[in-house]
Amino acid sequence: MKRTRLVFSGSGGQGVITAGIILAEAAVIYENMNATQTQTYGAAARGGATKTDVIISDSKIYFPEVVQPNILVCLTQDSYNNFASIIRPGGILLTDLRFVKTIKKIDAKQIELPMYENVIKQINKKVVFNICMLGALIGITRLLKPSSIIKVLKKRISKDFIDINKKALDMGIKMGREFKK
Amino acid sequence: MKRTRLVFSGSGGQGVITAGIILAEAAVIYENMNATQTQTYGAAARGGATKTDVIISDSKIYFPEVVQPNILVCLTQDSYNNFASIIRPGGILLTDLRFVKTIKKIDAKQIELPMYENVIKQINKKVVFNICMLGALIGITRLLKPSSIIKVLKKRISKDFIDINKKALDMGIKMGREFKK
Amino acid sequence: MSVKDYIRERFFPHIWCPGCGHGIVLNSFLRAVEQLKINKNKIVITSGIGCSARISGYVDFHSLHTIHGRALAFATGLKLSKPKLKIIVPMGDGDALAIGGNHFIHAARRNIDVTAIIMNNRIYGMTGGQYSPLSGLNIKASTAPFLTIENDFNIVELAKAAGASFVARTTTYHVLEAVTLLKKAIKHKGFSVIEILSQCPTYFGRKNKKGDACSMLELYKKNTGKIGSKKLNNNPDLIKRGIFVNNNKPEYCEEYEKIIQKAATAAAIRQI
Amino acid sequence: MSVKDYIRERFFPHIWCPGCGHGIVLNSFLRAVEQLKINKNKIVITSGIGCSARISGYVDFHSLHTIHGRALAFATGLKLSKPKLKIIVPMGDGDALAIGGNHFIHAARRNIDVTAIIMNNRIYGMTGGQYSPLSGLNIKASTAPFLTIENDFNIVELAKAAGASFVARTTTYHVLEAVTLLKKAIKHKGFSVIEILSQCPTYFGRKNKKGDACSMLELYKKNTGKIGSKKLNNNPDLIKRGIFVNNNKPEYCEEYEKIIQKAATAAAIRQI
Amino acid sequence: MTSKIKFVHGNEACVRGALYAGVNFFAGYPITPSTEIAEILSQKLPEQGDKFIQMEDEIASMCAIIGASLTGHKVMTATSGPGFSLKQEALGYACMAEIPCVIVNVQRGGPSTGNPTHVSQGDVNQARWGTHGDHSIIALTASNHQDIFETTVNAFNFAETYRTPVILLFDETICHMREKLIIPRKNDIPIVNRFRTSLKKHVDYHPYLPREDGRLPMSDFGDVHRYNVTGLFHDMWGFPSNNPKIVQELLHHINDKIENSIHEITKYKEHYLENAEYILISYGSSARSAIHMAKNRTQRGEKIGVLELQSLWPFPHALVREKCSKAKAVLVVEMNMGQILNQVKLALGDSKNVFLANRIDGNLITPTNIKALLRVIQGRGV
Amino acid sequence: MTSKIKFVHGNEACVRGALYAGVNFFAGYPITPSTEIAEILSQKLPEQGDKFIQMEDEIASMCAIIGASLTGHKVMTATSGPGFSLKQEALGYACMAEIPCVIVNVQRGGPSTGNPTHVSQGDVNQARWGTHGDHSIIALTASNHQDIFETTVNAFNFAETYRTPVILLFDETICHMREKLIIPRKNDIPIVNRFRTSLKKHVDYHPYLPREDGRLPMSDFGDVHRYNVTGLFHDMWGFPSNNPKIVQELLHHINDKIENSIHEITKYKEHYLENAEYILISYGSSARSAIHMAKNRTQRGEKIGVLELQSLWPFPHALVREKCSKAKAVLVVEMNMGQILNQVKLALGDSKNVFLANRIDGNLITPTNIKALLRVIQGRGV
Amino acid sequence: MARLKLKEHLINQDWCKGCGICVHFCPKKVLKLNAMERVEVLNPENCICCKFCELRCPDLAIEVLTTQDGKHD
Amino acid sequence: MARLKLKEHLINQDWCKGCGICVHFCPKKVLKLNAMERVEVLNPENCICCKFCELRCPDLAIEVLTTQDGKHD
Ligand SMILES: Cc1ncc(C[n+]2csc(CCOP(=O)(O)OP(=O)(O)O)c2C)c(N)n1
Ligand SMILES: Cc1ncc(C[n+]2csc(CCOP(=O)(O)OP(=O)(O)O)c2C)c(N)n1
Ligand code: SF4
Ligand code: SF4
Ligand code: SF4
Ligand code: SF4
Ligand code: SF4
Ligand code: SF4
Ligand SMILES: [Mg+2]
Ligand SMILES: [Mg+2]
Repeated sequence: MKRTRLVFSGSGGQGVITAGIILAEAAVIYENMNATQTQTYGAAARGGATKTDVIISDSKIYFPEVVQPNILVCLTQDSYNNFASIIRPGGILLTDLRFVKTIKKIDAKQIELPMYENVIKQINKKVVFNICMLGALIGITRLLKPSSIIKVLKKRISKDFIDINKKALDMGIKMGREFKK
Repeated sequence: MKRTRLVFSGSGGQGVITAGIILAEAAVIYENMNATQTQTYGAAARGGATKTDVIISDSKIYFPEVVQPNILVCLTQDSYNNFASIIRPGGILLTDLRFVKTIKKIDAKQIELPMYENVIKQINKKVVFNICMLGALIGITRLLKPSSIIKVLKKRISKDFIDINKKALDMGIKMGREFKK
Repeated sequence: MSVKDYIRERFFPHIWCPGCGHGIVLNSFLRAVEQLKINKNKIVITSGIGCSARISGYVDFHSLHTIHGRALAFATGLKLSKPKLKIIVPMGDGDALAIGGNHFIHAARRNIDVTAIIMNNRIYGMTGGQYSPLSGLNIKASTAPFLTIENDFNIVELAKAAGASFVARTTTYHVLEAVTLLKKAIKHKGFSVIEILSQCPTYFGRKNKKGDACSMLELYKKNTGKIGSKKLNNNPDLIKRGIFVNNNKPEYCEEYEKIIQKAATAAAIRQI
Repeated sequence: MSVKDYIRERFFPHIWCPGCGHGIVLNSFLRAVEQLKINKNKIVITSGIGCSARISGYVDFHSLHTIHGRALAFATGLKLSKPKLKIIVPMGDGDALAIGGNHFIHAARRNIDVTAIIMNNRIYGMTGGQYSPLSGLNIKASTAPFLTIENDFNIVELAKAAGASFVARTTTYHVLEAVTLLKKAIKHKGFSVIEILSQCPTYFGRKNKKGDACSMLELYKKNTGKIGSKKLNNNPDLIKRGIFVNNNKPEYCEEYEKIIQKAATAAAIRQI
Repeated sequence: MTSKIKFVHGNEACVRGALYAGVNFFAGYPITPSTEIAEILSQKLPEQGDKFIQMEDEIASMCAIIGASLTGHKVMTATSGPGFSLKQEALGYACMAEIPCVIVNVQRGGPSTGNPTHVSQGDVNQARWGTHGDHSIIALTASNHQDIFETTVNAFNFAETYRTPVILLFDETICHMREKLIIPRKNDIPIVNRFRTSLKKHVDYHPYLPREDGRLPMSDFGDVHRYNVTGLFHDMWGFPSNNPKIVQELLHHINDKIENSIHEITKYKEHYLENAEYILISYGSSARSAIHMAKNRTQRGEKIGVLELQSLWPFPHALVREKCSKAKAVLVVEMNMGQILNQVKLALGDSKNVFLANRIDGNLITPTNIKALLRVIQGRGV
Repeated sequence: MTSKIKFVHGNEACVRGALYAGVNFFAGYPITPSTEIAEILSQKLPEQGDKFIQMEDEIASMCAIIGASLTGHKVMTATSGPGFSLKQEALGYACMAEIPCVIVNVQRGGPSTGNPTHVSQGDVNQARWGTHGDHSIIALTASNHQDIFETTVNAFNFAETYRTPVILLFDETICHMREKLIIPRKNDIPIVNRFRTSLKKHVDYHPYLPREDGRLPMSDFGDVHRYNVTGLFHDMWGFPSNNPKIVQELLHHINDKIENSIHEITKYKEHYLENAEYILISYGSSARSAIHMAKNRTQRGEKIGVLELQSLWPFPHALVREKCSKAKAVLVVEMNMGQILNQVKLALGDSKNVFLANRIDGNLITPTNIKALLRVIQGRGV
Repeated sequence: MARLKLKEHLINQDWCKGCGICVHFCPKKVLKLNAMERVEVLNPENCICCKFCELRCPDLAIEVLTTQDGKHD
Repeated sequence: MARLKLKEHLINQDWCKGCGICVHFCPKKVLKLNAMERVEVLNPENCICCKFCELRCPDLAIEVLTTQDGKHD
């Protein structure tokens, strides 16, 4: 049984929930896996802290929440402070250089990437920050094929925006792979 | 244990329910008895058939409905046809000469009095028909003291109408007593 | 067909009190339908709870006797789901404007093609004479032993403000007018409201010393004036009768068809 | 006292989105209360459910956050039971006029001394942008993907028809006017309604391409005109701002005192 | 001086009890068979300088009394089936916000409009479960007018003691029949009044922090303590919170304050219960038939007793278990499809000898109806 | 061609099921966490030429779908706690007038406004007892999206088969989480359509006279049969009646048509149940945790099984009795104070070994929560 | 339109509740209530066939049958 | 009334949500949003103390402290 447990956390406008959904949907529809996605919901969605749990597995998933993620993404300092400690020992903790100062000593591979900065510099549309993050994640973990993500994006997003999303994804993948090396 | 079970039946405007309430109230408040009064209620109250059950007793009354009345009053043909058969053998069945043709052979003392006719003739206010009926009943049975009824009337009715009510009551009592003789 | 062909004779005599205005409304309504010659199977009459609401059981149409105050919400479901039906909603003043006030203003706002007949006796008849939002000031009622202090709604103004596209008022005295206005209301495309002042001699009349049904009808005669009439011009404080609103705003179900067109187009484009 | 003295600082920053008009309404409201110098203990603020309704938690008065649509019914109980209190009821357009429409027209009819502040963003903000009875035609909403076909209420007309004795309208752009009108509404004896057009950039703005909060405020500036102003006279189709109704009808709780007087007399007579 | 002996219907007995208990605010909307309660109060309340209001519907009535309770009044509303259904949302609010109030439901035939002028006891479970979400509730009943009076007083007392809505679950028969009522003298029945905080201005008052004894002192709206009341889960100041610990504690508090007080809340009567072989469990008007029947039979030497419940919720499982431990059979006598029956089964665990004597056709169950079933159970001819 | 594999939240799974079942009229009023159902249908229904309407409140929504059902449509509304409370009066009307309709309640934290964005299963008993008067009801649930889909189809099928409202009792967790859904092909799940009378014009049609097989053929409003529908007790033509015999028969009919069909209505799943010593009974999202835990433990050799209920009302007492007959202990896993627990106790009679594993703080109960309790029962350390 | 001529007043005594509306508002005093408080025709010859009695009867208890003047049907 | 003179813009960065309303509607372009999308004072000297920024801030995040011209308090 292969099972990956992910938590993406950040703040309202950063699109972490969308990122979680895209990832899980890609896994289910294009890679024939099972996946669940849940989120903290509600007033929090208006600018406060947000968090989404994603489980990807080749077998059935019952309990859909992630208690100890293998992969944790924190896009704000707050979320880092809140969640860094729940990571599974040896897991991967991805943060954005701009928003998070990693301070804690954690038994995990801490990866800090300048995703936001690069997005702003190269695309100048912060809406695709989350897609860049997804790219980085895939670059690091090879969890899914990039093409699966792109197929999902094509279904969800109007044509005019596909290109910048692809660009953000590629950028992320590159950063992730490079880090891996 | 002394217990009298009465049913008054008639049609909407005849005031049988009020008569039942007055009788029961008189028993409770001025003669230190127990009494219950129930009624068929509702749309029926608008002109249709009406019926009230009264139980008067020196002990506690639990089940408040009258299955077999000792005393049955029927003021319309309909009510006579419906209820005559439920009377307790040997009971008293009082009807008004004007409205009811007694046809059935019944194991009860059937008493037909020209109450309505007398009320119209002597008082010319049909609203007091029911009080006349109460008078007749008391005249026949001596169930309660007339003064108890009058005390209740005084509480419930505005001064201007007391006199005609008294008159109707007396008229009834006289008819009842005379019949008794 | 005669009026009798539109009723369910086996339930007569009806339950209303002698002289109750609701019977006259029934009478006028039957004549209106008869004169319009609408197919009985095309009419749904739906009502809430109250003396007035009982009208639905007496007429030989599809009849839906619902819960207190909600008839217009049921009517909305009936109409939108099957727009070819004629929906008639007879309502008491309490049913329409106490518990049911919200559905009333929203049906008016949507301008859905339903006819609301408000049988306004200014009292809750069915439950025994409590005051209603139409009683108005200084009325005696079983819950107003010291007379009412509440203002009444002006049904016409309220219906108008909420968006009804046909609004009229008449009384049970003015039966010819009632038949005419009912016909117009029923034929009207859009939300039509007709308020018919209807006497409740048993409670409103008795408690307020208005005399019997006949005297109450006399009062309707005396205290009302037809829009445009001399009588009304001379006494502008009289209760106005006639048609207050009559326009051709877009009707809800017809507008909905446009949504369906748009949606079909959108779906088709998505398929490409 | 300063504005900060009227809020519960520990709950700030509040939950509203950046640029949400409801914050501006709060701002104006606080200034109105500050300028009126009403004792904080004399004010009860009671609200239903919605983004707008959350205002009650932020102000340092007696605060009653109730259920969706019913705030005016709670308010009626509060006021009638303790008439010396000032009752303020901030409401969303859905809260006030979708589910709460009936309580709105009845509070107006009774002319009970309560101030209803309708924060009209033409959308259900709290639940994510569904259309409301104030959206009006051709609006995109999460339950109107093909644009709305429903007419909107005219709050001013509805309040007037129902009987409110003070009715005014302003916007979150016109903050000085808002403060002035709020003061008048609060001081008014009787049911006072003040509609404040309030932007929801998150749902109404985004779905309908109205731009950000600033652009929406610009639209309020552009599309409205003050009653009596030249601008309005030249463009009578603009949304009107100002006071529409302001009269001195008898107020419900004061009238109730008369009932108590009469009852006391009646009881006294009975004792004799 | 007016006499203290009255001949009244049950609705009036309820009103008299409420007035004795100190009701000073009523909001309602008429509905058969509860309307007389509003009608009488529309006269009595203004006569004593207090407020009666007829609202636009039942929802508004329920909301209005909650508002009035918060200003420090003893409040009540009265309704029947359909109106009781409409009040459920706001009733849940009163549970959550812990607002003392009394709601009368004079039961009539249901579901839906059903049988407005006929009797039933079909809303027993609705009183417990009618609103969404978990909560606890107090529901009381009575079988005669003296008890209606006292039960109504108790309802107000419980509402104040536990800061909770209390439901009076009467029925059409009992509320429309007339019988004797003797109004107790002042102080004959103790009255619990609003328990107000003694904290002074500027001292931090916690409207939702139970004291040692479980009670929560209140502060009237308009007084010196300004706090928040909400139907959201909330902290001790009344401000919204999603904190799991606070949510859980609040739910337990709302539940426990009632369930743990079951001994104080439980009211019942025993009729011929000692040594009874057959026990009838009943309440409300159907209890009259049960007692009638038991009395009759006992006089003939049979051992039939009645456990009359006067509080239905929280259901007194332990009491029922204790009283029925030696019975050959238990008959639940009620006018529904067995709502209290299920509670009795839960109480007794073993339900082999638990039976239902019911009637659901709109008529009061008769002693004969009960006897017929009992004979079957006894294996005897009728 | 659009793919048949979807990645959707539970609300969408429900919508997809409803569309598959043939829903063609929806009226609703938004409320978290059920709103997405309305939102998606506001697009899908007009796309297929059908009607969606957002009403002024939940009461109106419930009334509107009843009206639309009478014209022959398959109708649905969706809501959550507070809205479900508001629908109760009209829901009772649908029971009484026997109108097919489907009501979704996506449960959130209660009572009152409670915790709109958090999970609970607090409305289980309300679904059964929320409206006044005695009646029966069908309430179904599901723990994953494939089952939500199928359960929704069943709901429509039952509504049509039994001429009754059917309640879909989902919860916030399951309806907001996303997972895979495979849309079945046409005819993979059988569909029950409106059973219409075959009687011709002028033949006396009895809308309320059950046939031999218990079903009542309907006639659309607008067709040739003009009859009456009312919430009062009524005769076979739908006209009001107080006749005790008719009242009693109608009440029994409304009850029996459901209770006697419990075998057809009951849906459940077994997980590791064979030879299980410890049985977890659960439903909805909490069943996911129960199954997770049972699977884990079973893999470690423990004998723990799950009986997952997919129909809650009518409650399958006999099924529970049968499945649990050999269990050492039964744990009911739910997110309320023990609503299904009580039914399980009623089913098993002896409740010594029946336990509640619950969580009520707004968070999904975890496998660890359940395990902790199980260890206590087993007398083992955690 | 030709003038109407009275054929007959069709009175349903079982439905009539004796409210007196038809009597009171008959312009020609054609009708009266009898001792049982049901309506009766007093002066049919005076009837002008205005039909107000029929139109105002709350109980659908009275119908004015007419022929057109000079015609029979 | 004497003219107001600016003392200080009191800005609560924790409350400001960067909606830009104060910036957009300041008649004198006194304010701006910084990189963190919070408000900052750009040209205090231009401020005419109209206080519209304060009045229109949805977050009560900005206060314009003033002295009356020529006076100190
Ligand atoms: C929910 C609900 N509340 C209250 C009632 C009781 N009720 C029945 S009819 C009615 C009012 C009747 O007044 P109106 O609508 O004016 O009709 P009328 O009888 O006067 O014709 C009331 C309050 C009810 N049936 N249902
Ligand atoms: C009985 C009930 N129905 C529905 C809801 C869900 N709900 C909460 S707020 C709201 C509408 C909010 O819109 P509005 O009143 O305009 O306030 P806004 O959020 O736009 O300020 C709705 C439908 C609820 N809480 N209770
Ligand atoms: S009570 Fe009034 S409204 Fe009802 S039937 Fe009698 S007269 Fe008519
Ligand atoms: S959703 Fe709209 S109304 Fe609600 S806080 Fe955000 S901007 Fe304001
Ligand atoms: S038709 Fe006219 S004139 Fe003739 S009886 Fe009737 S009301 Fe009188
Ligand atoms: S109007 Fe009708 S009911 Fe009244 S008296 Fe005449 S015929 Fe009889
Ligand atoms: S208006 Fe207020 S919240 Fe908006 S940017 Fe200015 S200070 Fe910040
Ligand atoms: S007070 Fe006026 S001029 Fe000064 S910063 Fe604020 S808006 Fe600009
Ligand atoms: Mg009325
Ligand atoms: Mg809004």
